Amino acid sequence: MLKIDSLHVYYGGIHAVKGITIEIPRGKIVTLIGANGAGKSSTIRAIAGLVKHVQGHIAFTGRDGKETELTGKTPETMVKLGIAMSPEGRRILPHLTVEENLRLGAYIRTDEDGIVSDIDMVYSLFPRLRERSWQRGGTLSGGEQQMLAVGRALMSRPDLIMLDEPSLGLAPLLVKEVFDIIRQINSEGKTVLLVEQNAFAALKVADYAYILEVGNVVLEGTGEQLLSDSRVKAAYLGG
Amino acid sequence: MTTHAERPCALETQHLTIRFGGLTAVSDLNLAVPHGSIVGLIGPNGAGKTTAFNIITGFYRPTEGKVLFYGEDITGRLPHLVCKTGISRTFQNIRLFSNETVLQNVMIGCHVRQKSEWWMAPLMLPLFNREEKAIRERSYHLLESIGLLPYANEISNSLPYGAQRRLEIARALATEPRFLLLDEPAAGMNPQESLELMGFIRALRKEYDLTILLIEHDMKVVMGVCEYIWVLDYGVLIAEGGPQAIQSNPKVIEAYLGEEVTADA
Amino acid sequence: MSFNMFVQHLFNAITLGSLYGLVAIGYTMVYGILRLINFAHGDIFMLGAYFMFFGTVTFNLPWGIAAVIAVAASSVCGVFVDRIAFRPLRDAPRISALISAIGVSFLIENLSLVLFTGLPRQVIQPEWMVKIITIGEIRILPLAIVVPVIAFTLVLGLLWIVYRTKPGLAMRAISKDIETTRLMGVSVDKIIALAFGLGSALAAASGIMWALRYPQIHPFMGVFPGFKAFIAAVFGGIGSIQGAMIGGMLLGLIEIMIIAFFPSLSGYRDAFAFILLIVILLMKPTGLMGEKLEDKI
Amino acid sequence: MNPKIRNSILNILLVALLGGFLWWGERNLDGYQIQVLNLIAVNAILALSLNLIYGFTGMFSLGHAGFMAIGAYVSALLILSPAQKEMMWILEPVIWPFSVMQAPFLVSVIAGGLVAALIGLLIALPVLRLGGDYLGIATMGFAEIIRVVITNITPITNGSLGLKGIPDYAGLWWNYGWFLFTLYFIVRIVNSNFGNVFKAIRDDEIAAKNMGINTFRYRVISFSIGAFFAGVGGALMGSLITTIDPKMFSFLLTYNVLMIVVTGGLGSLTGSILGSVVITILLEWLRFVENPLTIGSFEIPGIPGMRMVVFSLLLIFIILFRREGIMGMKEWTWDGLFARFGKGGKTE
Repeated sequence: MLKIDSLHVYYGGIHAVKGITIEIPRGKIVTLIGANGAGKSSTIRAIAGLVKHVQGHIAFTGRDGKETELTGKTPETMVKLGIAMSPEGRRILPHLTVEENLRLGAYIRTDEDGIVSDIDMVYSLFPRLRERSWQRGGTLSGGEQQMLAVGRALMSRPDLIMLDEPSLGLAPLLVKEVFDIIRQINSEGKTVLLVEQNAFAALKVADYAYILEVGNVVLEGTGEQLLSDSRVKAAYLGG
Repeated sequence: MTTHAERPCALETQHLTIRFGGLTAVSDLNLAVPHGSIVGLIGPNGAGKTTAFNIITGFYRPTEGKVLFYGEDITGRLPHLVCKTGISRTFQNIRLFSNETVLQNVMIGCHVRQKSEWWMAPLMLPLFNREEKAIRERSYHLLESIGLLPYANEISNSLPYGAQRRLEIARALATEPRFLLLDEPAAGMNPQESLELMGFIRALRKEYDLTILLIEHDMKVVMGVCEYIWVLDYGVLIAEGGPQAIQSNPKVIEAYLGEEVTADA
Repeated sequence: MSFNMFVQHLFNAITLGSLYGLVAIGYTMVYGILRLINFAHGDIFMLGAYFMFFGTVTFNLPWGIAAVIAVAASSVCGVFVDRIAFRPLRDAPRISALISAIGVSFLIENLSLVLFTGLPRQVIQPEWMVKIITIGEIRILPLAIVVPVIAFTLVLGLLWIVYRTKPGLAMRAISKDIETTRLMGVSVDKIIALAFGLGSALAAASGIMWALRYPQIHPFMGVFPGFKAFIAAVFGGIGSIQGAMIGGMLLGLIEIMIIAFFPSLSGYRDAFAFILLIVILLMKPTGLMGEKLEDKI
Repeated sequence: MNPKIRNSILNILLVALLGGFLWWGERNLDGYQIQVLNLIAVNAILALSLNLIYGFTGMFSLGHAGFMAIGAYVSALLILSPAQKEMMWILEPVIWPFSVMQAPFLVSVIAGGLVAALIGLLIALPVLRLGGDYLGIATMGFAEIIRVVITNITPITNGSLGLKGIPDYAGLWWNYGWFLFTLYFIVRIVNSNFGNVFKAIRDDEIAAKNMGINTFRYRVISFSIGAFFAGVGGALMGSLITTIDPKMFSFLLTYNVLMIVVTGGLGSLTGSILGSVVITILLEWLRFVENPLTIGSFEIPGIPGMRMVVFSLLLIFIILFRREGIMGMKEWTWDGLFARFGKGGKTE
């Protein structure tokens, strides 16, 4: 569904991603894990079209089987093609209500009925958001904000949903909940690209994983393979 | 722990707490950094490490608690006065004076110890000229010792990334600090550069008689260079100890790798 | 001062204040999104008045139609200014955009000077608006009622757009977090253009009513109302539409009342707003309704 | 030869050359041309001072016209003779001690600068806590307040009538003398470590504080020095055109100076000088579009305002297409010149 071929990303003076190649098959959960500064976020920001200096190829194949090159495109193109992204740090708009945040996620859509029913769908996925639908985003707790961010990403009815550090700053119980949701979203037919620091939780849900270290893929394999690999721990704690 | 407490304390924080609105970014942080040591402050993203640096260097005023520097209470002292006291730092996202040359960056660091006044410049007072000359020479000397002399007249933002990090340290050294805070000095460096950085940090301590506190994500660097480590998570100190103890501390592993490791390990 | 006089001054103040408020809204919307002081905004105010003048005098259009056309034309001008002078500078240092804004302001003023000449023009006031009516002892111009009513209607319309429509939602989102809003598929440039368009429309409406109230127009008539409206926007809390309107009202009130109570200070009239500005900036830079913008270290 | 000595000799030669040119110009150029030369010098003083504030210290100040007004009024009050003053104040008589004050030109210009610097200092203390465009608006506000106050304190300033018949002492020698002094003073500061400190504040205020720089103090210093020279420029301007009134010191004047600085290059002193030459001549040359033009028997009427139209278009073009101006942040130096041409085409 999404093929990334020798991608390079430059940030200020930094060569953040140094030629990584990644493949995301339709219907799977793929995760990029690695310590801070490994280049995970830069990779998905490149897919979204948020960074300027990008080399390499990012090819997205939509539902209709047409392949589109994503490098050099804007985020709008990405959304229209059927990719949604929940950015790092959740980035809930604090002054908008929960419902408005969700509506913003559905910005490109014009089918009011569909939007209403999707909002309802998100609420049934996250009942706590329904209770808070008129509350401002900024008043939600961290976990609720994360749920809202995931829900917001679902609102554009994407085929591929990219989640940047959804467990960041969440208490362990909530982390578990977030990963359960990811599994559920996936089982409903959405492809998921997950960027995580929380390696073990990510590996447990992922079909396939790439471990990044200073801009390179150092290890890849299925979730189970990597879970039992001692090098994973080394990549984090310096052996 | 015993060797740790024997030397006099360079920097100490007591019950340091800061709240932004409802969020407690740093909560009851107690650090005691012995004179002459290299120590680390680590933790996952958003744990409050940089916030702690910002409090120590006077950019934030703590909600509660104290910062002591060689026994002197410097809590809430303005940043430029903190620098004068002898604490200098680098920044996570390099903050060089980007339009200035490498040499000028270091000379700016020398300013805090400069005795002459601005109005002496147009008067060409001999005292002033002598001091300017001395600053220039000292800056060249610093650049030489740090290996940046060939770049002296380059504009600082044209330097390679690693060199910019070193220049930031050189600039911090120009303020003649006794205590150096390094915020992710290895960020964006490859393993080879990180290795060199470790040697460099050790050499710095020796040559300039410094005490060094660093924040770092690259665990190879932290474990390789720090004698003692504090681990923050959600603004709370969850562990402290030597590198070995930290590496095998289940709480730390959990903070970094996620909770499920305890079941798997 | 007699009560009657006071009420008359009050009406004057509300008229003036709502005119400032309408202009202030444009500043606050653009600043809220781009952190840019659009110096050319006061000149859009002036253009509105001139378009109105040409509509009624040159083309003999009825008052209402001329006004609508003038508002629309000025709105287009506002969007055009953004397209030419600000959009190319989105990634540039903000100060560049500010200098560009000053340049555009001078360009519009001097181009108007060339095209419309520097002679002050007399605007035709519809008779019913300037026929003084007496309520009890109080003598007021119908204009002093019409202007605030129209102004408040326009503001309510704007609030409806901002709080009840999809582009309005995007506009509010952009003012806090451009990047995230882009991730939702919003075309930021279009929304910014919309903000310029709406702000300019309100400024033009204000210019038209200003010309009806003070019926002499000239190419530099927008300079001082522009400055003062910006001050009103800062006063109300930059980024807040309601704040801009309240700030405008208070500024109008302060100006009229100081002169009413201390006629000897009337020479300093133009200084009040600036003094107020400096006091606000020093006491409460976020204004009455604004939120704090934080620096990141 | 030691480059330092070489540069000093070359600088002296350059000044001598300038002196020679002025001596020649005084005898051979017509009044209008001399006036343009004078304006170049005064504009250069103003541009250098604004560049110190904005280009080197990063404070977006739009208050230059206010300081110029102070300089011009203080100096004019000192060089006008008591008899002239008694004649001029029609609405209200001029009050003591302004009625009897009189001083030589040099003293009056210095006084103009000092009063401007003092007011600048008083403004700086509260206003420089602000940053960015708020600072711009606040300084502009102060300039307007200064103008309104000058309009209203008739017993001192003759109100909106302004001052006429100011002695025209400010000839080529005075103007270029002050220009050279301004240049020397600012160059010495900018090239010292204090210049580096100013630039550090401009580039990154947080890092500057972290380097032990009392940023507020140095911002105030830079602002006051800038205000001093703006006052000097205003004083010379008053004596040069012999008539001043409050309207003259509107925002437009600040804008002209800003235009010169931006054209020359923010943070480049040689750029400011170059900008003064280019913009002053351009502005004079543009007058022709405003004057009636006769071609054969046709008379094309002048278009008032056209000059400023072209001028503002120019500013917009510069900002859109060459934001760094003529020189960027670079300086024209002897060393640079020798590096390029002196060593037989050895280029970098």
